[in-house]
Amino acid sequence: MRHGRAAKAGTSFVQCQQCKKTLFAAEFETNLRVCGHCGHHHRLTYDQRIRYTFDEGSFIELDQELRSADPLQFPEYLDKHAQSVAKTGLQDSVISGTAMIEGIKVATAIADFHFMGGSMGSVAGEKFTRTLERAANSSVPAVIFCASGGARMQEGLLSLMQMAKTTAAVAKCQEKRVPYIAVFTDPTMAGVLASFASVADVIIAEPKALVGFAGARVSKQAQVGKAADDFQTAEFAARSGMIDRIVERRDLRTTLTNLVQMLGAHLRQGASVG
Amino acid sequence: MRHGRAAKAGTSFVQCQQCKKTLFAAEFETNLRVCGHCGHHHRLTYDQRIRYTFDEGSFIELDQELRSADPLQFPEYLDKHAQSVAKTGLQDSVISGTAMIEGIKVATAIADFHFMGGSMGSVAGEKFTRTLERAANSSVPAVIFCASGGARMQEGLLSLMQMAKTTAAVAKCQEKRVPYIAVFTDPTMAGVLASFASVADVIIAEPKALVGFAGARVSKQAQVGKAADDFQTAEFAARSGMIDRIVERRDLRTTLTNLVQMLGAHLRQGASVG
Amino acid sequence: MAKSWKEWEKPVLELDEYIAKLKGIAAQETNPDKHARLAARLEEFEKRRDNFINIRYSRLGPWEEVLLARAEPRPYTLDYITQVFTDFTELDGDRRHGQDHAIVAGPANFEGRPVMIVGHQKGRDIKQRAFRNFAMSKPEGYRKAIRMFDMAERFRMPVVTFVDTPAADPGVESESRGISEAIAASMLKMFELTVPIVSVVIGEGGSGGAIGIACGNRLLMQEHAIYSVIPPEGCAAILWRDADKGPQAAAALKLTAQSAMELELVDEILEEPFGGAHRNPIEAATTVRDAIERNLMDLDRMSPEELKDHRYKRFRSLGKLETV
Amino acid sequence: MAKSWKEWEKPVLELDEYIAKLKGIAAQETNPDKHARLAARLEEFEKRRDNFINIRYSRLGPWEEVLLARAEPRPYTLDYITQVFTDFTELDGDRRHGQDHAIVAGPANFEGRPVMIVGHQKGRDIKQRAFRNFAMSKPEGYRKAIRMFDMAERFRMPVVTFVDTPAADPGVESESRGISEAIAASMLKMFELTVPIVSVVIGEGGSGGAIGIACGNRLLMQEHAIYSVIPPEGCAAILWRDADKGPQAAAALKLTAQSAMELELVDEILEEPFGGAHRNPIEAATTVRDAIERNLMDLDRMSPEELKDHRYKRFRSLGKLETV
Ligand SMILES: [Zn+2]
Ligand SMILES: [Zn+2]
Repeated sequence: MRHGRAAKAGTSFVQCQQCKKTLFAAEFETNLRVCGHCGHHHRLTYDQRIRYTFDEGSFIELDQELRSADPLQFPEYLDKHAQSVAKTGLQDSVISGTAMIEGIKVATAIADFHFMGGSMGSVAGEKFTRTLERAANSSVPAVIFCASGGARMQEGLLSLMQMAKTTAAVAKCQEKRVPYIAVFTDPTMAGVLASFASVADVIIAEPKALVGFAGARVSKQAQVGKAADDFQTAEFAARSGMIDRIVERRDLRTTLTNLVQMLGAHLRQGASVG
Repeated sequence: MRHGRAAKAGTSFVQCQQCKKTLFAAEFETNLRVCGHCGHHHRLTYDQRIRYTFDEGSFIELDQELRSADPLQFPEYLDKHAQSVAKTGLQDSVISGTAMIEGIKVATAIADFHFMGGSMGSVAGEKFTRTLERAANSSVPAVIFCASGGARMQEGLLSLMQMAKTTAAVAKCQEKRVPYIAVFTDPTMAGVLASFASVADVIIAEPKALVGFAGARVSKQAQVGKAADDFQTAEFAARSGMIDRIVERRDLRTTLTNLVQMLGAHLRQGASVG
Repeated sequence: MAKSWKEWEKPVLELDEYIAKLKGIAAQETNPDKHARLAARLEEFEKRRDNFINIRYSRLGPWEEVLLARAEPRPYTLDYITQVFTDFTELDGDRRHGQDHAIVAGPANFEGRPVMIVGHQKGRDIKQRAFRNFAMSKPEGYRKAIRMFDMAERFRMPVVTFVDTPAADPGVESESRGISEAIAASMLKMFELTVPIVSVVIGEGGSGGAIGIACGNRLLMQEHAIYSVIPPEGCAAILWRDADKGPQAAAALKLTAQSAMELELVDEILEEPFGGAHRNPIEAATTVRDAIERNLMDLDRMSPEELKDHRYKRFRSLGKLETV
Repeated sequence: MAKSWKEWEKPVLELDEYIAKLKGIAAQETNPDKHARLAARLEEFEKRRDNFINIRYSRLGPWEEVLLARAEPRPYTLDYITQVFTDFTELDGDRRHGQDHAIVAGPANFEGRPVMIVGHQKGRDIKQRAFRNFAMSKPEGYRKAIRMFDMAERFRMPVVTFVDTPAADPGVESESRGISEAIAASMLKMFELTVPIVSVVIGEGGSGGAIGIACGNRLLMQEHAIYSVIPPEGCAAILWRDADKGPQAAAALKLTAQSAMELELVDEILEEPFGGAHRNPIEAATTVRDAIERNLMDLDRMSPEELKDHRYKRFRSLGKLETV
């Protein structure tokens, strides 16, 4: 289920996935799919995220030509992949391109958890990498929305290598003095967290987003009697010094605007001079 | 008392400061002033340290012209200073120069705790700084023996500024790709620890050396019921990831030789080529 | 000898209180005659207070400067951030272990350009003081600062640091996470930067904890700020085994802005409003803003490499000694 | 299906044991005739064992490779360091929080030149395994690695990394100190280096924990090493909710050196001695040394910037996808 479930088909009500309260669909949408009762930030699809974040109509999709292969001929991979394509209308878990935020151009990639749990295989890795390279090469900030269970098992070692590949692209951004901002949305885990996501210049997280290295099974074993109640949440990660700010969705656009404006000012100055 | 106390004047025995056992003076000296019973590493004077560390006769003292002033006209400073001069034969708590270790030239500074607790004022700060600059400018490794209770209170803010000054010189070493090895001897504390000492490329400590930020009084308050038994020792600091190796005195020369040979190889290569 | 600012400032505070009361009464008084009398009385007491302040503040000793530097109502880093900058976006965390609330940091806009801010932050009430750990930063504070310095360098942003701490946190946890290394590494990073750095001591410049973020191209001190290698009480305890001899130690340590200037360790003393920064925080902030602007404009004339060299040479020259 | 190397290797281990016993008897036998008979018998059994090994090792499946990669007597990083390098000076600590015994690191001499070594370290007995945390590194291990990479860069030393870990440590403490950040930062640092890096997978290449120190210009894999995005048991648990289906998952994951070679992810497979590296550690070390030397000589031809570019391009090109 992609977002707040329709309370009854055809009505204008939805139900909060967290507190289960019934919400007006229109108000829920105005609230950027944040529950007015409990504040739960519902997961977004890529198109909702684009609409909520960027200047209207400014997103230009790139890298559309990329398609997953099945290099390992992994059991059931093609079927699962096809199901996700049908469900989401996406070709893979990430879309990438450029967009404007308050008139400032950025390179961006948005992961959609609804596509195979946002897992990172060769296509997602390539899109993240191209986004970061695009930022580095055209001297604009990079803004990446993470949402992933981790590396895509079905592409085996090729998926693992995407961790190195995307991280290498972060090094390019740093070399070119281009700011890179990662937004951790629910969930940002494992192979994505342990690569390009965690070495962003600034890391913003949505409230209560799941953020962690080890999968749920492993972490639950580890958690017994030791971990805080909010273990593997954005709040825990922030307390542990891993996140710069937890920002409510309604403030996200302003925060991102301030950051790309201030951290990227030297790039625009250079552009206007040179 | 500078080292193992003579058990009786004129005899060839000394007493271990730690276990209080009586030791043959000759054996104690052969053991580099480490107790044969309990392994206690007695504090060394600068001349003992030089003898135990460097190729025989290779140490050349520099910066001898530097003398302390009393810029604050601090109560009793001149008296205390004069007493230390009389006691140790040193002009201040640090001597600096160049030396060879297994034929490899190094810039070096040796702090002597017996001079006003090895405290760092303008002279010590200047000597540490010159040692590091000497290393950076002549492309030889720096080896600094630390022994200090901290900054020299009697020179006030000028002493505090030595923390920044010496640390700035470490930046020069890094810029010039010159390895800098610090040896923490008993004690290495406060203003010295919190400046050039802690940002060495490699940190070696002698066993059981006192190593800590806060003075004994403060730390004892903090320690109550919380800290490990070996709080503020080299062993605690090593467990906390702050020290590379705890090395017994008899192995120190070999360890230093290996480090200056390996980490400084590129400098000698450059020199032979250029 | 007063032991706290509140104790020392008591006569003024009492006059303040009485004046406030008179003002309240005058505001409600509708009879013009009575109102005029109240106004006259108000004026007299304000004059009396100002005279009192005038006399006291014209001959402050080192210990009074200590009390004033520690005064609770004194403006803190976030007060200056609010007054002097816009769009401050606080960034948290050291990406290692934790978030330190004793140091605040992040980018902000200053006179049309982005700068990076790092500053110690005190708390004004009991809860805030605990939250801020009395502005005693732990290793994660300095490591957060390093992260900010690193971004400032990469994104070509000038750095402004505000210094206001009694000392770095001396606890067991701080030792075990390397408070010494963190302070040293923060200084080291500052010496690597090729962007301008202006440091302002706005209250207590407490030894290593202070200098860890105070290695700027320019070091400014507010008139009633102090900067010391050791807290005077600690110094007294060591020298005379009597922590109550803080005032004597304060004198010996030469920790006032004036002394620091005489020792050629600071570049500018920033004059404070009549009666101290806390009596007119907006005026104090204006002075701070002007000083930052003036110094940044000056530093703007240097190339990146010159800025780094300048900073090196500035600190390289510090120390007073003799040669034979 | 065997679940451990010991179980799978049992027939060989029994033959080994019997042969060792025979050798002992033969050594004490003074009668020449009896000795000759024993020698013949010994030869026969050695032949039998070698034949057995020959047959088994010529058709190893992915699961057997997993068992072999995890085999306790397999040489570990410190074994290779002892055999291949001299003057290894282990350096400890991350200068942040702690010392991680799951990763060993430090400079050593290699064929007349200093290099920097970083490698996962397993333990052979129960005590050592606990001490080494089963080679599952915590954040401090990767941060120590970063410190070494940094020195290698500054002091122009080639880097050699040995990869042998089931995974990074997944515990609560590791999460709270940022295991993800530590792994990512270690990779990032490797991509910044302008000195040659050769990485050798000598046992288990366990997902993020492995790749955190495996971003070399060259990636070499020993014949019986594995490299996988997820442990096969974990994969089976997710795919089929049955961790016992490890062998099927091992096949699906294509985690053998041979598969990695076919996927063009590794540069060389290092042949192991007959019956696996553990049957002749010195021969295995010789192969590893030769490979490191060969690859470093190759990389020596590149300039610092070329080395960095080469590493970037090497990883940049990884991935299999289609375009429409
Ligand atoms: Zn709700
Ligand atoms: Zn003894």
